[in-house]
Amino acid sequence: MTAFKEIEKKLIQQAKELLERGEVAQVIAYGRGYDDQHPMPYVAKTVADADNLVFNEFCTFNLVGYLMRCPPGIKVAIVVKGADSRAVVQLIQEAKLRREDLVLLGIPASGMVDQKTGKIIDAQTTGGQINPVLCDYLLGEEKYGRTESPYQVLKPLEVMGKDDRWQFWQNELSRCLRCFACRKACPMCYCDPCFMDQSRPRWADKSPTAEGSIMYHLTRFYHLAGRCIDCGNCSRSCPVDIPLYLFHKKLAQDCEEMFGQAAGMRIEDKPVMVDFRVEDTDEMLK
Amino acid sequence: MSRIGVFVCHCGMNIAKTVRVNETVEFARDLPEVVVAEEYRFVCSTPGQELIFNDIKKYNLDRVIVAACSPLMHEKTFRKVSEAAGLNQYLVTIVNIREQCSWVTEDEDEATSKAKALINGAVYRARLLAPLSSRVIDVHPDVVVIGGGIAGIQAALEIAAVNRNVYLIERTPSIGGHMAQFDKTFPTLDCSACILTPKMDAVLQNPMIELLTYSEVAEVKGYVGNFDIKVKHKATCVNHKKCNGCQACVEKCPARGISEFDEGLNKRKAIYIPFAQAVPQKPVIDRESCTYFLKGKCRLCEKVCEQGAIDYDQEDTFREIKAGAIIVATGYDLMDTKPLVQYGYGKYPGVYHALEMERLFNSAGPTGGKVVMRDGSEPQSVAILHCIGSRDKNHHEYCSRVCCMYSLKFAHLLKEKTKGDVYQLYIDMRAGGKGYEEFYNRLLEEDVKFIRGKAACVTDRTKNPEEAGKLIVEVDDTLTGKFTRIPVDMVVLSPAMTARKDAKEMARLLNLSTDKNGFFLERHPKLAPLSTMTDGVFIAGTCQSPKDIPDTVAQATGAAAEALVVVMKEKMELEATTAFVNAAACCACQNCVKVCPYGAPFFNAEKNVAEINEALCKGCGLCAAACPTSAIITRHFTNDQIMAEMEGLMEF
Amino acid sequence: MDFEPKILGIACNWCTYTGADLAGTTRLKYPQNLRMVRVMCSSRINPSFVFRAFQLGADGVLIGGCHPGDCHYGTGNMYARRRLAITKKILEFAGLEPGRFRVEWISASEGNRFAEVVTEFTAAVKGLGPQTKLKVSHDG
Amino acid sequence: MLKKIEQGKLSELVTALIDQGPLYAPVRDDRGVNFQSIRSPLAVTLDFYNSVLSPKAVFFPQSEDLISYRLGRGEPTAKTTPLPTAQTILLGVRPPDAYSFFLMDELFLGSGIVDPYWQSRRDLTVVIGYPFINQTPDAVDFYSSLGISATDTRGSDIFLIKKNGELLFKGLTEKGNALLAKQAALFTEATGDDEQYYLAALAQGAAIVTRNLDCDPKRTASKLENLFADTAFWEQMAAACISCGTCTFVCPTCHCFDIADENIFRDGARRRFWDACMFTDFTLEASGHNPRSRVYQRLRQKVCHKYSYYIRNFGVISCVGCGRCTRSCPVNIDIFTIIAEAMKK
Repeated sequence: MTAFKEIEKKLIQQAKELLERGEVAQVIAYGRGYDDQHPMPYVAKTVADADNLVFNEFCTFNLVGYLMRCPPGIKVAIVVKGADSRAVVQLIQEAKLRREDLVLLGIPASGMVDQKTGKIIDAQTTGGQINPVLCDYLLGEEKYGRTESPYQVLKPLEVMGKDDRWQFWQNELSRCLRCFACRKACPMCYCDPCFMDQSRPRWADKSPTAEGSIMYHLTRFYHLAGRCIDCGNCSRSCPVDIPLYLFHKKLAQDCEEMFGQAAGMRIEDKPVMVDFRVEDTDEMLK
Repeated sequence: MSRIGVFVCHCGMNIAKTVRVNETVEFARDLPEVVVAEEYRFVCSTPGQELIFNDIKKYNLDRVIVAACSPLMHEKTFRKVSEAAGLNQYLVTIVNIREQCSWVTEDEDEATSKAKALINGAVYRARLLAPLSSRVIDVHPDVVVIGGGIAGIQAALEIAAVNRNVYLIERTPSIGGHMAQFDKTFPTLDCSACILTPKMDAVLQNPMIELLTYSEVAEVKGYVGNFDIKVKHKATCVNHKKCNGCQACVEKCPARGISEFDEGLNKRKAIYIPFAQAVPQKPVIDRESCTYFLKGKCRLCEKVCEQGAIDYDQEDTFREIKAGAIIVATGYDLMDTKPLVQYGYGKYPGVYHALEMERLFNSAGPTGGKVVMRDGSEPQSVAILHCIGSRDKNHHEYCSRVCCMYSLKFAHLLKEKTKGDVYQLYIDMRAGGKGYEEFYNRLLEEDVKFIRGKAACVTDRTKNPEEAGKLIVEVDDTLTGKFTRIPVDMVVLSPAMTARKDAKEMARLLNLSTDKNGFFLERHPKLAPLSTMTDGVFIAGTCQSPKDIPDTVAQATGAAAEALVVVMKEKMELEATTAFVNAAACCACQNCVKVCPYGAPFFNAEKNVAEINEALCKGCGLCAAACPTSAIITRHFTNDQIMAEMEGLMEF
Repeated sequence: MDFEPKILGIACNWCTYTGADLAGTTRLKYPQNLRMVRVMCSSRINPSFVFRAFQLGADGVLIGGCHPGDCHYGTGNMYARRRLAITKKILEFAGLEPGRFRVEWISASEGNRFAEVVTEFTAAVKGLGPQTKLKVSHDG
Repeated sequence: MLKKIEQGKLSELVTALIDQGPLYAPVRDDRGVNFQSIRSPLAVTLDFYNSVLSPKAVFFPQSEDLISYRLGRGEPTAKTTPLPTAQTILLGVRPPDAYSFFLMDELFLGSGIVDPYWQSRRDLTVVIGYPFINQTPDAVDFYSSLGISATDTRGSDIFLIKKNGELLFKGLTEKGNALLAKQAALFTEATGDDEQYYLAALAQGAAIVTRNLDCDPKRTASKLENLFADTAFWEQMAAACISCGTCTFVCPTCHCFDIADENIFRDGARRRFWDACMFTDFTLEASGHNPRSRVYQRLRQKVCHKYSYYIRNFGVISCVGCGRCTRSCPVNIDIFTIIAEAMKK
């Protein structure tokens, strides 16, 4: 607990310095929501604003998506946890962000808690990535060693028979309301319009038919293959709690195995689905 | 609502034997939007074509479906009929009920139901087809040839022969390339200069050829028919327009530089013409060795030049050239053998590489054609080592193709000039060209010692007095199975021919692909060996792969013909089935820009959308499937059309 | 009556489609369950086409392209291979039988290979029975 | 009419109600409680605070077919989907939600155009309300602000109250009493003690106070009208908004819908289904122009529709303070806070 307070203090101080020096136009971080357990994304634009910043175990929301609203050429600071920093790296690879526009306030955040379930999410999402892969200021002690593989949570689904797995996803995806919180919360889902909003072609029914929802999610899984950085925003944002992160994580694992590259780790990488290597083999089609 | 006409062909009995045509036509007639369905014995025959023509008119059809043989057979035929009847050719759909239906089964039920499904798919798709037209562009009549070796020279001459303007761009001070360095050419042993010099002169004399030596390609824009090439002319410090080639400057120049042409075996002046027959006969100043540039005084050449052609302040200049086609003939580099320390090149003065040998044999070379080593002595024994860096998985897996033959040529010349012992250390003797095997047989009778085995190393560590002062070549003789030490005076390496060190840079400029060895990749290894993935850019000679002079010349002639096919037309039609970007749906992810092998999509940063240069587009659809927002529309293969066809195919 | 699967094929124009034509010209026989869509390159195939095909009731989906390295467009199928590999993983993790989706490189000269692949794939899909998981129920 | 039944016999009652017609009741799964069509009586739970999704879908399904058609081979056919005819029971509705049906009646029935789908379902459905008794209100609820009490009877036909192992059913309307009469065999008559208990419970419930804010409809409406052009205010309120449709989908009073023809193999239906003003394409015009292209414009639309336009149109605020939007918001945007901020202006 004290660790979070410590981080919060450093965050406020760092934000103030950056704003005071005029180094950044705004600091994208968290502020108080309607109570302590529900912090909200918050943009501090003045030194006085910086006093409103908070950081605690409920600050799970990956803020990187908000960067897409900032015009290029204006310097912005943003709080990034492990997975969030990977989102930044991935978006730089995709030429959606420019490194020179960003001041990254890295937080090695472990013990983060899902606001709805109260459970610690470290092993669930975040890809086992506690320390930011890229940051300018580190607001806290780096934490090393992970107890289990980030893919451990996939085990139960992997050992399931295919029919059970189908049933599992059928149950989950049929709950989908098509509120599109998953894509709107996802920092990688920057497409405007999304393929789902297209009328030519209409990839899936606009009405919430089961087949349309399956088409939406399978295609979205594909669009995020090799790009998902496992922040878990999609799943935590879902009002009906569909564990989308499991599917994304599975494909992240597959991409890592097949193409030897994890999403958002190095700025100089090229996203795996718009790349190939001469050494690629048909093994991947097996 | 569309007005679709369906025409089902019997193809004699080819289709009708297994597909119940009548039933299929009945089925088609009943499909939504189909206004007429007909059958005919041979729809591709004149009466068959008339049937379609008349029905288009009679029923005012706006879509035509022909169920017959493969579209690869008669699509063009039926498109023509349609155009003739006033219906855009892209509104015709061919349903393959012969090659992929009637011919591959004997079961009538199976064949008939498949034929129906395929027709249904076409009906679903037809409604969504759009009329397309090819864009016609003007073609610039000129051709650019990059590289002034034998390939470039040959290509330029061929093109000029039909009165087309050619720009021949060469980066050294003279054209001629590697061939100009050679003494004799195998297997005929005719003098290289004797056959090359007239061609070089022809280039100079030909008014259709503009020679741009000491020049490099800096930038290429545009596309087939309309390339814009920016050429950098490096500063020569000599105004070639004023220079009359008297060479008084060369004579008086006190400074010396290393002769590139003589492979460093000799010195040349700081102001120089690389070799006697060089074209053009105009000197350049090498600033690295010029006294004036090094020390700030001298200017002797300026003083002796009656033309006032010397211009020390000259700077690199740039020039824009327009052309309809480009031929790339940038040649090869000889592999640098220094890193192969086991062969001692650079360590032992007695070790030479093949191009150095060429210069040693050449009567215009550093030794006046005498085989004299760096220490001034004549070798009493010479070992020629094949496959240095070629056929070697650690370096270059490929065979360099010419080494066996020039090594034999060297052996012959050594025998002629030195009377010493000559050893050939080879892995296999490859003599696949015209007259090559005969040449090999001739050498077998010339007292050359052939040892089948790849040399392991060259050393000066002697083991007995007989080896004293010699270089020892160690080799496993694979015929005798014995490990052999051969003491010789001189070792000649036959290194791999490699891609130019800056081939990748050239590839980037022209959007070419390179193979795993760095050579330029041809569009198809068999059927389009001179074309590249970039339309209007052709390759010839050793920039494509190692090859000998006859093959190089043949390729150059072929590339010239290919280039002429492009520029002889005043106008050209661009592919109609290209892709374009629906800007409203573009999410600016630039996936299309990243994946396109032709560089057709580009990012318009101002509008924050991708755009496609349709002149470069080949319509493969790679970008369309990479586009997450379906903003890219591949004409004639749109998402809508493909998915509709799938729906039709799966309905029944 | 025996279950006759519906198989949707998507083949590139230059290799597999031409290979299929060759199978016909040489009068090879194979089961008629396959209905093929022709595209210019296997890289044109959007994974959503595959999902859609299964929704439309395909019991199996067969993709055909040029051998990697022989793509008419140079590198198209190198990208296609990665996309289709992920497509396969998605279908598999969703719980579809992996045997229902196959990618084969069949050149224009491999008419008999085309016939073999179709024969073998049809039998395999037949063995898996009707595909009901993704198929949209439709009472037509 | 007050009737009672032992709590243990709830499943018997549920079985009887299922026989009578479709029954919607709260069901708990691992993700919380929601109203579902009940097939097994054991699924019903009365042990919950409130459902994740509002029960509006019973009257206004997320998707419904209006017309179905066949356009394949042969003659094309089309038929209108018949309106429902079976009596439906909706059990366990919390008073703010029950009141939301009233608010929606204004639009679907009272605006001069009667929506037959809404009307038929409203007419056919008996709403069994389930007032909050002895329940601490959730931190984000604010129904008190909107003049709705925890025991508000508006919108309910019957009230259900727990009483130590027994369930009391109080008929509030004719429709409600008719249902109780029809199932009379299962019930026992309530005693005077039960009557006392019922009244006491109601009184107890009525005393519950949630977060409170003075939002008189007329004043709120004009306040927001004045604030409409205050872009800075709305941008600040929407700074965190990701523009998903979650709030509108869980909301009991959001009622926007889209209509589309959807088909497979040329057979299909004209459907209407929920849409959300928070979606980018909600107001996208065919020209490509979007009058509400910015996030703040969309959030403003949602808030103003409920707290301003609806008042101008129907005289009432179209929000019941159930707190669902706040609870479900991925970034914890709280409409109560927005209104509170607006009123301060």
